Amino acid sequence: MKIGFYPGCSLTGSSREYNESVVAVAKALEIDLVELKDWNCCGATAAHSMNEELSLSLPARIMALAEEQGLKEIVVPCAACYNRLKVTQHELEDQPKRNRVAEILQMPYKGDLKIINVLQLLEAYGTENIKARITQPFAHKVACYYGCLLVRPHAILKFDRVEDPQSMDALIQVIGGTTMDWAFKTECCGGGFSVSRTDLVVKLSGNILKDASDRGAEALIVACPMCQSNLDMRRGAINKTLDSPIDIPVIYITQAIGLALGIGAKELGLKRHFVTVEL
Amino acid sequence: MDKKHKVSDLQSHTGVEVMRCYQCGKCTAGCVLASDMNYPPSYLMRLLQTGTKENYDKILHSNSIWLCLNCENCLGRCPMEIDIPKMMDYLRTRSISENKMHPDSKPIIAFHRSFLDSIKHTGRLYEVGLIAAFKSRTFRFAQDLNIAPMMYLKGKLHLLPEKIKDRRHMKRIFAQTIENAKTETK
Amino acid sequence: MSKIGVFICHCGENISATVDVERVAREVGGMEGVAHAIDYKYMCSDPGQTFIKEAVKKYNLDGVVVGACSPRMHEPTFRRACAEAGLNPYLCEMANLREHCSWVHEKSEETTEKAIDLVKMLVQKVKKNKPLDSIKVPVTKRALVIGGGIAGIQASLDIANTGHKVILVERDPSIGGHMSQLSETFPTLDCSQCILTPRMVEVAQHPNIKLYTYAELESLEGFIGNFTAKIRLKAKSVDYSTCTGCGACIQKCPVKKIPSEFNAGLGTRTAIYVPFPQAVPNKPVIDRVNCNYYKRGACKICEKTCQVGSIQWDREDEIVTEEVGAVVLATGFDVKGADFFPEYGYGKYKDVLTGLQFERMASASGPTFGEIRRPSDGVIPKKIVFIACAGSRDPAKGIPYCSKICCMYTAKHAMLYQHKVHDGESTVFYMDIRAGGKNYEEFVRRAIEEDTVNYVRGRVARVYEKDGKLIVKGVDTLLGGQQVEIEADMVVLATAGVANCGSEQLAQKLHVSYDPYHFFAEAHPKLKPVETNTAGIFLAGACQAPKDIPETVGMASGAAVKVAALFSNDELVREPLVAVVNRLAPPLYSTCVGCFMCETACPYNAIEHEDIRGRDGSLIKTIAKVNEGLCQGCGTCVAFCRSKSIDIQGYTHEQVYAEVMSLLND
Amino acid sequence: MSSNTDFEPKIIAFVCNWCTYAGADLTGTSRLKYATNVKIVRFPCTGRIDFLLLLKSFAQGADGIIVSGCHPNDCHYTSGNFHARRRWIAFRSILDLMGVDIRRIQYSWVSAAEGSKWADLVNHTVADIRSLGPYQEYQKIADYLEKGGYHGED
Amino acid sequence: MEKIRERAATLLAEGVVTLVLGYEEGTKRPRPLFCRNSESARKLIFDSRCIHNLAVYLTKKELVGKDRFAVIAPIATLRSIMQLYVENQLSEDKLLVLTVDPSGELRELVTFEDIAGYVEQFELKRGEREQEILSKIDEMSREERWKFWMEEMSHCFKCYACRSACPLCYCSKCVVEVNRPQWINPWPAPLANMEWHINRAMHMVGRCTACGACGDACPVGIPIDLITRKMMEDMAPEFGYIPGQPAKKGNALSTWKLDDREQFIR
Repeated sequence: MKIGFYPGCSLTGSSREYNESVVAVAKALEIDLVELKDWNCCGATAAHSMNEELSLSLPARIMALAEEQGLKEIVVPCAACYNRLKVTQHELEDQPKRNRVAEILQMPYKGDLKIINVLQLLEAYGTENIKARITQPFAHKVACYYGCLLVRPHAILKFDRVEDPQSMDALIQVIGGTTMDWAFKTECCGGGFSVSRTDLVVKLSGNILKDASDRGAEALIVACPMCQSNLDMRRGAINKTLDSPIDIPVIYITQAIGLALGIGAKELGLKRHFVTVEL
Repeated sequence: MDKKHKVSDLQSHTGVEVMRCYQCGKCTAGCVLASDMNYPPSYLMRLLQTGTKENYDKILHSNSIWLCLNCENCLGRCPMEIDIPKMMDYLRTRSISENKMHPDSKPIIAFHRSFLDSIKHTGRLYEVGLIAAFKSRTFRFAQDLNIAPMMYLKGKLHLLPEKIKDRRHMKRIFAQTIENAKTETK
Repeated sequence: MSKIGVFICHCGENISATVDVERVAREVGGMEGVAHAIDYKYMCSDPGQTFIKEAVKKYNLDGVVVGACSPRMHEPTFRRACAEAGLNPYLCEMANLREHCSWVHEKSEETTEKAIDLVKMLVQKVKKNKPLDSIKVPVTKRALVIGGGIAGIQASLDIANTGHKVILVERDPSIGGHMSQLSETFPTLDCSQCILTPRMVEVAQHPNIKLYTYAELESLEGFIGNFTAKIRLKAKSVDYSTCTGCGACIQKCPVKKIPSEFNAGLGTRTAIYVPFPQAVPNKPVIDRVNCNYYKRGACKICEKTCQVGSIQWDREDEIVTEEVGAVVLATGFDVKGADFFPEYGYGKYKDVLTGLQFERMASASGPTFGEIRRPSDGVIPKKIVFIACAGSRDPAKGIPYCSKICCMYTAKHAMLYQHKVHDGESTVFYMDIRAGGKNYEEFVRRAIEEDTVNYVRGRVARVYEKDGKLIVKGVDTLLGGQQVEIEADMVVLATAGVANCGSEQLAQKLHVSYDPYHFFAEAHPKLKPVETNTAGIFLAGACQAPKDIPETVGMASGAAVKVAALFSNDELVREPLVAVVNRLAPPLYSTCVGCFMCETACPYNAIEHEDIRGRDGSLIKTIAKVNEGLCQGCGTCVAFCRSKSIDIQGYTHEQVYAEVMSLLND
Repeated sequence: MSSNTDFEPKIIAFVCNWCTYAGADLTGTSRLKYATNVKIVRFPCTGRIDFLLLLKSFAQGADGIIVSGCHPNDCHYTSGNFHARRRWIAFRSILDLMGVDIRRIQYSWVSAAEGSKWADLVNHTVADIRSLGPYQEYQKIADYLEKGGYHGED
Repeated sequence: MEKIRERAATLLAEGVVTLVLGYEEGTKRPRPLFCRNSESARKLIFDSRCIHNLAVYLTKKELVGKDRFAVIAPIATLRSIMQLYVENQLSEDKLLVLTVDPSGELRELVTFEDIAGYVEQFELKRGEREQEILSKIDEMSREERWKFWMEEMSHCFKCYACRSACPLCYCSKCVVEVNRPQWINPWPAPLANMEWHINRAMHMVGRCTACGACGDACPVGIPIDLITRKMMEDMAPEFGYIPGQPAKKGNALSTWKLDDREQFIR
């Protein structure tokens, strides 16, 4: 299996462990990830909060590059990047917008690139195939946290169910884990306010952690670097607002799968978390 | 739609038809930050429906548009499928161009600007640079002093920016879009 | 040569004020084929009509054109006058000189010239007119009522009481419909079953009503006054002629865990069952999908129990044919599920119920004998939340229209809850309260003021479970969008009323139209609410749109009157303005080549296939044939036929061609 | 466009009995005024209107044509107007391909309640056709046929 | 080719069919061959030059008789056959269709569904000639189009070869022969020519399969096939059909959709 790969900025910086675990799991499953050459930032929340054309042009350049480099399909592990690329692709079905963006980019853009997230990559790879390679079942009770960007807007992403999604739960069950019905599966963690409005992030992420912890989760499983950093790196600030501190770790779905496949904690970047991971 | 609702060109820019809203409040009921906003989303829709300049200005001056996280819970549940997040994007740009930003927007805009600056110069996000730029914009020098060293220790911070090769392309994109927008203020 | 008579009316001064009527009569009188032309003050008056009648006889006219008002006004008048004078009425045409000419133009040369053109046009048309005979069709004075809910029951009784026979077909094993499932009815809070069951019994005992339960319409053919219905009697596996309805079989049936449809899934039933104790007929059927014998080939306990030997294992579905003259559709509605709203957790949380489930719970005959208890643990809920519009007025996930009954039944539910759980707290999340109806608004006010139901204006975003409670996240929009969070013990969703499943297929069988939501379409939204576009088929109750009991009953009686009015005639007379396929001498027989594209174009399924056979019986060709009972005369087929093989009487090719040519003639 | 102020166009209107004919009746009962150039031919339904009649109208000297019936969903026969709508989509397309001036055919929905719409429609169409001028281009080819007056046939 | 001959001979010999309609070598190009015995089946040929649309014979009872027969059909003929089925002019128990697929395999198509399924694989494309003329027309103004067609039609002498060649013009009495009223004059004249061709195009809406037979048949080379072809190309997407894939029931003009275009209606 060979597929294009767009890591995005977070995965080269504050969320390196996500990148490391994606690469490690891909290697273990013999998926050949071909990193997009000379990729740029997708613009994230900042671009579409500030300027529409910019918010379309940045992702469009990424997709145009992929087309230029002959990629038919790319996997985008970062939920924010995935969302921006998919939404842009949808928006550019509008011909005037497409013309304008082509003019800005000075690059041809076809718009037929297939964009998938990590969960879709693993699903496509096949749960049976994953099952066959498990060496240490991931026997933990966890809360799968999807956040916003992976499932919404449903009309465009068409991924899983918008309320109570199940694809991550299904993967966890495949590797031997137990998942739970909980209340904050798709509630926002505060996203891009991590730096600018830490107070709000602390409040929202706190609610999420509390519900998971109340229901006895041993860990939160995520597929978005923003969610992970808010729930993990901001833990100190969050715990200050809670009656009793919460120490459950927040790990990426690829790290959970990596563990089940017998990949070492270091290789999966588990040492990089603020909240110690002992699973 | 009659002229009364022409105070903004919201519909022509975003396709959002405010008159579709029948004020059920489901957006507000599920909004994670509604309680922090001057006007929760359903209230904001009603203000827009009145179509008056006065109420439109209220919105542009409010913190609501800046606190919206674009988490899209509202859109996912809206029985009329009104794209509130898209509308918020638009209202933010209007607020900037008419220079009516709520004080709460300062750190948020500062962050967005720092973020975009970083991309403009390197093509990718340079987190250390971003934080430094953000701090100098907001004078919040003490913020996150506790987590930065930890991040460094955990290998989460690059001290040098990663740069893409075709940085001129980036500059050109910025020049043609956000810097080209007549409405943009410094 | 034709002998046409032309009669120009002054209409007092209505026409003559702007049109030079004498000149019109003069100029038209000079046309080839016009034998007589006069003008007169009031053509529609008695003396005016006498002029026409006399002229018909005197000049032996073979066509009449009256230049007067709109034919929509007086065409029947003048046609009748011609008929009285012995001229075929369809040889009379009208030129519209008033509404289309004198009233819309100033007095001028042009106005008079236009009037002349219009009359000339009709003269050229009438030359091509052919005598036509009205179509007479006999009427079978028996009605078919489809659906045995309150609408069908009412319509059947009303028709039967006029002395006509009724065949009532019900899909379920018992009549009664949704009304039999209700606890109490708004706004009087009288017990639904108490008022319904006497009517059900009356149906069963009425000498004019033949009841087929556990039966469905297979097909309907024919046209008004002359329908042939094929009805499938599903195999009940029980011989009703011997069964005494003792119920012993039901008690002994080992398959006991089937969710009861009557109790909206809250209770269970057996495989051999009577849907509810007051069922009519009160005899069981065997549900073959769940019965052990049909599933695995062994059991037959009911047969051993039955003392009269009524169980018939190898009974098959039976098709009966009934000739009827009218059909009343009363198939009712369905309750839309709530699983399309994942945010409300229906199906995931046991204590999230639909309105109908709550109805069963509140009913004395229900699974909890009228006590409100949580399905999860049987505990009486102390806090209950009702969510209105859970499906209605929701284009995104549900249906865009208002289901009309939910506001009222939700108020009733909350009231019933407060009456049963005195220390309970009930909250209703609503968007608008639609309580238009006699004593309805007062009823809602009573719920709010006397029974202290907490009405909150706003929708609920989501419901989730935590620590055995259902957390309801709502909003109060009247407080500027203040979020409201309630830890409830039970949540009831006011689910929408939707078209009955299978209504689309049924509509296609009956050739009646339906709206985008699959409710049957009435012929006119205001003036023909019980008629369909297919003559002889009428609507009663919620199959047309959601409605409450009084409206349903009123509509059913209305439909019954329509049927009775139809049955007051021995035969029906119809205007002969129908399409016909030409027939010619052999070897062509007809220019129709049988492509049958007209068949898909016809809105009334009036195109039939006719085999043309030689003397030896061999098939020569198959051509189209118009069923004149079904044809309504729109002429769509005529304009569509490439070889001009179909024509429509009254607007034939020759007639309209002559009109166009004449009108544009210099 | 030429002004042709003294040119009186000949316009023929093909209308259905149940909506537009009744609507035009209402124009009359409301005493609304319109130009005399338009003359109405009555049909049971727009579904009955043969495209050949439109062609023959141009040949016979019409400068413009109005075709009007019930609004969608209001057809007395439920779907005649839907069939007509399709027929006109195709017909317009063919005429346009052949170079026939399709601006000269005005399609419309006028209900029985729209008396004033009918008056507006007539007046607008007359003005439009007047500015287009006589349809000589088409009539020229018709002249070849030694077209004479129509006297009907017996 | 050999397979076709063998199969045709067997079908005739075994009495499965009484006639195989196919092609034989002609002087300039292949011509139709009516094989009634296995002997004459040897003369059958089938290659890319066999383009004559044999479907035109299928509705002629005097030619095909009452018994079951077979026809050798290239893709264009198959499309016509499908349309004839939709129009109730053929029946499955009387017709057997033989064709050769692109890989050279002999295919026997018995039912309408078989044919539809087979035809589905082929996309209908414009040829060079069609492309050239139609794009030229596309660029013309309305007046230029009128002049173009008037000039083209000035050559038409109403031989009705277009009608005879078209497999779908099977009416026993054509509208030009209808004389009460005489809608269209049958003789050649500018107006009568224009009316005839517009009428033909209207009759072909939703039916024409762009086989091109009418254009090939025209002795004076008027590109009349392009009128109906252009209609098909324009109307198919409008009404939700795929060009070259006949609708399986009804016709574009005898059916409708609630949201059909109507911005031209005031």
